[in-house]
Amino acid sequence: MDLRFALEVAVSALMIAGGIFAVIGAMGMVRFRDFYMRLHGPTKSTTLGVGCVLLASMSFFWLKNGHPSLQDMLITLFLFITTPVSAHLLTMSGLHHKLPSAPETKGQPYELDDEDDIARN
Amino acid sequence: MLTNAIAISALLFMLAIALNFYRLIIGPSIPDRLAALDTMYVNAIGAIILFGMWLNTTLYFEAALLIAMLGFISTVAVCKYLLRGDIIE
Amino acid sequence: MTLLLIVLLPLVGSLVPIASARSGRTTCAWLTAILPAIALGIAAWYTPAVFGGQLPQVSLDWVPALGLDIAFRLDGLSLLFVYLVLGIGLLIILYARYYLSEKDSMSRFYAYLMLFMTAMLGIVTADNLLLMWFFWELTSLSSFLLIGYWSHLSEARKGARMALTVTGAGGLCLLAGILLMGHVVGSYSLTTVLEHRELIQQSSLYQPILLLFLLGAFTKSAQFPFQFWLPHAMAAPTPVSAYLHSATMVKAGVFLLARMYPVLSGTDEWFYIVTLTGLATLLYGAFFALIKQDLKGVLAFSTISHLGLITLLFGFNSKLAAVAGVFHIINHATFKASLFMAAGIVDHECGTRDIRKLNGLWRYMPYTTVLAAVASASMAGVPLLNGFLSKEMFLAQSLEAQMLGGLSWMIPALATLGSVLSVAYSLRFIHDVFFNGEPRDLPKTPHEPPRYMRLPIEILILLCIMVGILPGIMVEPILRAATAAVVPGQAPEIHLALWHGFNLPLMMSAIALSAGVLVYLLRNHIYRFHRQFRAVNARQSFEFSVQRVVRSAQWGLDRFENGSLQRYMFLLLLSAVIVAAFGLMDVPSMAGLKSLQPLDPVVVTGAGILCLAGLGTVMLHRRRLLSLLFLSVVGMFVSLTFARFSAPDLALTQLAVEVVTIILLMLALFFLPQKTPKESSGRRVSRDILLSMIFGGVIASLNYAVLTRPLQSISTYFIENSVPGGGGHNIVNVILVDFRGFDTLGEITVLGIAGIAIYKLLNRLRLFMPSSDMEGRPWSPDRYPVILSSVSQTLLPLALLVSVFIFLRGHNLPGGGFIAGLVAAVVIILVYMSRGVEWTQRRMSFNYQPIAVTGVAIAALTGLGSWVFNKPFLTSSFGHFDIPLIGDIELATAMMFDLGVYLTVVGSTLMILANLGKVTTPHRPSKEKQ
Amino acid sequence: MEALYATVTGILTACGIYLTLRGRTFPVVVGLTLLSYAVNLFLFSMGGITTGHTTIVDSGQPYADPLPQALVLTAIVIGFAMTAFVVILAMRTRGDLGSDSVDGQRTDEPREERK
Repeated sequence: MDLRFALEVAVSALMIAGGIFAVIGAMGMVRFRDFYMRLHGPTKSTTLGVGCVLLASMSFFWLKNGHPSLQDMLITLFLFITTPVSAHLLTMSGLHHKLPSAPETKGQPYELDDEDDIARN
Repeated sequence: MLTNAIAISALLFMLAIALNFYRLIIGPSIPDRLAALDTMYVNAIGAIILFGMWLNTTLYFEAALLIAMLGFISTVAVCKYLLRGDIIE
Repeated sequence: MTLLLIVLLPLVGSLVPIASARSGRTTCAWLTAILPAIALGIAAWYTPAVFGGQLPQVSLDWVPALGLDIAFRLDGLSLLFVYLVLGIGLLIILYARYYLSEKDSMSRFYAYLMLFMTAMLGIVTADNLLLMWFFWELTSLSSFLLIGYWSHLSEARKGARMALTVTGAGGLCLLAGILLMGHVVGSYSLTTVLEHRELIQQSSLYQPILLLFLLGAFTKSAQFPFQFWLPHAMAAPTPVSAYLHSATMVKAGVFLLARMYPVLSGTDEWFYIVTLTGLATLLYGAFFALIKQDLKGVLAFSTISHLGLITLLFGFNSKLAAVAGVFHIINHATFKASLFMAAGIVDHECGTRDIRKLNGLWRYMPYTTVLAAVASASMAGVPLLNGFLSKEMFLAQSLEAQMLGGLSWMIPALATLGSVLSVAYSLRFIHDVFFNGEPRDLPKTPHEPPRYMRLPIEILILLCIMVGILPGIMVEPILRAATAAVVPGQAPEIHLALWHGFNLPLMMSAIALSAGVLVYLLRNHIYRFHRQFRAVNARQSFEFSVQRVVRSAQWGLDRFENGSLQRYMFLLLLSAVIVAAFGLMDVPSMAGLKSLQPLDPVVVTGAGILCLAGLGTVMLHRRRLLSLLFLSVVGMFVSLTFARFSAPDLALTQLAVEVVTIILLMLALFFLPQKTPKESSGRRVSRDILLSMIFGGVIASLNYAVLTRPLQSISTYFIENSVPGGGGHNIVNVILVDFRGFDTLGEITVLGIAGIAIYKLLNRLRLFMPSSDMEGRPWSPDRYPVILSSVSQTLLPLALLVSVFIFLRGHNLPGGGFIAGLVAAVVIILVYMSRGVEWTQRRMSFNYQPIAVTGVAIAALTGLGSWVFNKPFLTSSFGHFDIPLIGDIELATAMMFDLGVYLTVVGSTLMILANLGKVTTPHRPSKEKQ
Repeated sequence: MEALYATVTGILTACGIYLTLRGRTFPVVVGLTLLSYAVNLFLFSMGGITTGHTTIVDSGQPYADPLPQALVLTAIVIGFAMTAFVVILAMRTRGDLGSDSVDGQRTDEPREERK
C-alpha cells in the first residue's frame, strides 16, 4: 500500500513534470529569436516532456496490469529515434532557405552548405 | 491524486500545443511552421497518452504510436519537399 | 396463338429481303411476298369466326407492372384493316419490284416496307392501348425511313423529317391521352376500356383525353391544320405513297377514330371538333388538289380531302355515318392506291410528274389510261363504282346532321361543294394528263409499263368495279363485322344498293357531277384567282420553326451551361443547400430533449485549434504549401477528435490517411504552381463566402439537431453477435470484415480501381519540373540525406512489425486491415523518399498492381469459400490461437478477408504514391547511375 | 459539448465548400479534403458523441455505436482514393492544357523546362 502510494506520487510527479517540460519547449519555440534557437525547444524540452509522460504511463499501467504495455516501449523507441532526425532535416531546410540568424547564434550556418557539397561527393 | 495530476498535465500539454500552433500561424518562415507542426505531433502523443491514462485504458496507445511514426514521416516529406521539391525521386 | 403470327410473320419478313439481297431482284420480291401472304392466309382462316361474331384474342405478359402486355385481338375492324394492309401491301411489293430502278437497293426498301407493315398490323390488332401506341410510333419511324428512302435527295430528307416530327409529336399526345384514359379506367386493355364508355365520358378528364386522342389521330391522317406534312411526304418513291399515304398510314388516324368511336363519340365536343376539322380538311384538300401542278401533289391533296371526308363522317354522331366512314375507308384505299400506282407509272415512263408537261398520254399508254380513268371516276363518285356508294351514304348522312341548329343546312351544302371539287380534280387528273393535246418535251418517250407493273392496278380496279356493282356480296359481310366493332350496341341496318330511288342524295351527286365538270372547264379562272395569293411554302416555314426551337433551346442551355465547372459547382451546392434548408424548416425546434455534456478546457482548446486550422487553410490557400501545413493540422485534430470521442479505429485510420494525403498533395504540388493567382472577382468571393457560410450553418444546425436528440441505434445486433457470430471483439472491425463484408469488398475494389486508373492516368504524362522553389532558390544538391536514409532503413522493419501487429490484433482491438495497410504503405513510401526510386525498386522488384489485385481476389475468395461449406457468402468461421505479446487472437476466415483488405490497401496506396513519385525519375537521373 | 462539436463541423464544412468553389484545381482538392473531414465528423456523430465508451466487446466499458464508425472508417479510405484520383486528374489537366484552372482554359504558365 505504502509502496503503491509512493509509486502514485512518482507517476503524478512525472506527469506534471512532463507537462511543464512540454510547455517550456513550446514557450521556447515561441519566444526565441531565430529559427535555429527555436529548434532547441522542441528537440530537447518537448521530447523530454513526452518522455516523462511515457515513463509515467508505463509505470502506471505496469501498476495496473502487472506488465508494461508493449506500445509504450515502441512509442518511446520511435520518438527517440525520429525526433533527432526530423530536427536535423528541419535544420537542413532552414539552412537551405538561408534563414537569418540572430547574432547570438553561434557558428556561421552558410558554410555548412559547402559541407553538404562535401558530403555529397 | 492521479486524476488531478493527469488533468493538470493534460492542460499543460494543450497549452503547449496551442503555443506551437501560435508559432505555426505567425511563421515567419516555412521551416519555422514545419518545426511547429512537428512539435504539435509530439505533444499530441503526450496528450493522447494522458487521455488513455485518464480513461485508464490502453486502447489509445496505437494512436500515439502512429502519430510518433507518421508525424515523423510527414515532417520528412515536407522537409524533402523544401530541399528537393520532388519528394520521391 | 396463331393470331400472333399475323404480326410476327411480317416482322420476320423484314429480314428476308436482307438475307436474299444477293439472289436477284425478282427472287427477292417473291421471297419477301411469301410471309405476308401466309399472314393473309391466317387472317382469311380467321374470317369466318370473326364474321360469326367471335373475337379471337391472345395475350402474353410483357410488363404487367405497367399494365403493358402483348395482347392482340381480331375484331371486324381489325380484320378489315388487316386485309387492307396485307392485301395492298402484297400488291405494292409486286409493283415496287418494277418501279424501283436498278440502282435502288431493293432489299433495303423491302425491309423498311415489311417493318412498316408489321407496325401497321400491330396498330390495328393490338388489344392493349400502350402496345398500340408502341406500334403507332413504329409506323412513324418506319415511314420516316420509307419517305427518306432516296436519302440523297434533300427533298426526301426534309419531307421525311417533317412527317416524323408531326406524326411523332401527335404520337406523344396520343400517349398522354392513353395514360389519362388508363388512369380513368384503371386498365390499358382495349377490351376493358371499350366497356367503360360512361365512366370515361363522365370523368372530368374526358375533354383532355378526347383532345389528346384527336390530336394523335389528326396529325396521323393529315387533318387540317396538320395536313402540311403529307404533300411533302410525296418525295417518297411512289409505291410508298401508294401504300402509306393512301391505304395504310394515313388511315391509322381514322382507324383510331373508329377504334375509339365506341367510348369517345356521342358527345357535343366530339361532334364539333371532329366534324368541323373534317369539313375544313375536306374543302381545303379538294381546293388545292384542283390547283396543284404536281401529279402526286394532286393525289396527296385529294387524299387529304378524302380523309377529311371520313373524319367528317365519324364526326356525325350517327351509326350509319360511322358505317359510311368505314365503307369509305375501304373504297378510298382501293381507288387511291391504284391512282397512285398509275401516277407512278406515268412518272416512271415519262420521267416527270409535272401536269403542264404531261398531256395526251393515251396515245402512248392507252391501257393505263383506262385504268386511271376508272379509278378517278370512282374517286369522283361516278355510279357503278364503289366511290359512288360511299359518297351517296356520305351525302345522305350530311343531310341527317342537325347539331348546328339553324346552320345545319350548311353541312350538306359544303359536302356537296366538296364533292363538286373532287369531281373537278378527278376530271383534271384524267383529262390534263392523258388527253388535252400533246405531251411537251418529256425526258423520255412514254410507253406502256411492264405487264406485272400494271397487274396490281388491274386487281384494285377490278375490286372497285365489283364492289361498285355488287356491294351486297363483295363488302357487306366484312362491313357488318367492322361496324359491329365500331358502333356500340346492335348494328344498324345496312343496305348497300346501287339504287335507292330518286332521293335527295342522288340529286346532290348529280349536281356534284355536273357542277364538277363546269368547275373543271372554268379552272383557269380559279388558277388566276389563286395566283394572286403569295404561295406559302409549308416546308420552309416548318424548317424555320424547327430552327427557331433549336436556337431557343441552345439559348436556354447557354444560360446554364457556359462551360465553367466553377459555376456548375456553385449551382449544385446552392440547390443542395436549399433542399437541406427546407428539410430543416420542418424541424420544430433546433435543440432536442437530450441533456448536453459538459465542456472541458482541453476539448475547447482542441476545437479552437481545429477551427483556426481550417480557417487558416482557407485564408492561406493562395500559398499552397502553407495551406497544406494547416490542412495536416486539421487532419491531426480530426483524428484526435475521433480518439477523444471513443473511436480509436477511426483515429488510427484518419491519422494514416492524413499523412498519406499530405504526401500525395506534396507530390502533386511539385508539378503545380506554388501559388494560386488572384483571379476571382470580389463579387464572386463574397458570393462564395456567403454560400459556404450558409452551408456551414445548415450543416451545423443539422448536426446539433441530431446530436441533441436521443438516438435509437440499430447496432445492438452487431454488439451482441460480434463475438458469437464474427469471432472478434472489435465490433467495428467485425462489422467491416464480417457483417458488412460485402460492402467492404466493394470498397476495396473501388480502391483498387482508383489505383489502376491513376496508374493509367500517369501514363506518358508530360509535365515540367521547376528547377527552383518559389523563391527561386535552386534545389539542394543533397538528394538523400545520409542520416535520414540510414534511420529510415532501421525504422523500416520496426514499422512493418508495427503494421503486422496492428493487423493481427485488429480483430479484437483497435486496428485492422485498412490501418495496417496504410501504415505499411506509408513506411515503404518513407523508404522511397529517403532512398530514391532506383534503390527501392532494386530491393523491392515487384509491381504493386498484382498486390492490389491479389488482395481483392483473396477477399472475394474468402467470401466464396464459405460457399464450399454451403454457408451464405462471407460467413466467417474461426478458431482461437494464443500468440505471445499480441495475445489471444482469432484466426477467423474474417482474418483472411482482412488480409485481402490489407493487401489491397498496400497495393493501391503504393500504386498511387510510388507511381506518382516515379514520374520524375527518368528526367532526374540519380548519382547511382554514374 | 454537442454545440461545440456541431460548430466545428459547420466551420470545417464552410471552409471546404469555399475552397471547392475556387477556380484552380489545387485549392479545390484541398477543399474536397477538408469537406471529407467535415463529412466524416458529421457521419461519425450520428452515433452520438460519447466519452470513454468503447467498441470492444466485454472490456468493461459501455458501448459506443460501432456502425457509424465502421462506415466512416471505409469512407475515410475511399475518400483518400478519390482525392488521389482528383489530384492526378488535376496534374493531367496541367500537363495537357498547361493550366491548372478547373475550367481548363487560360494557359498561364510558360510551358518551359519540359524534360
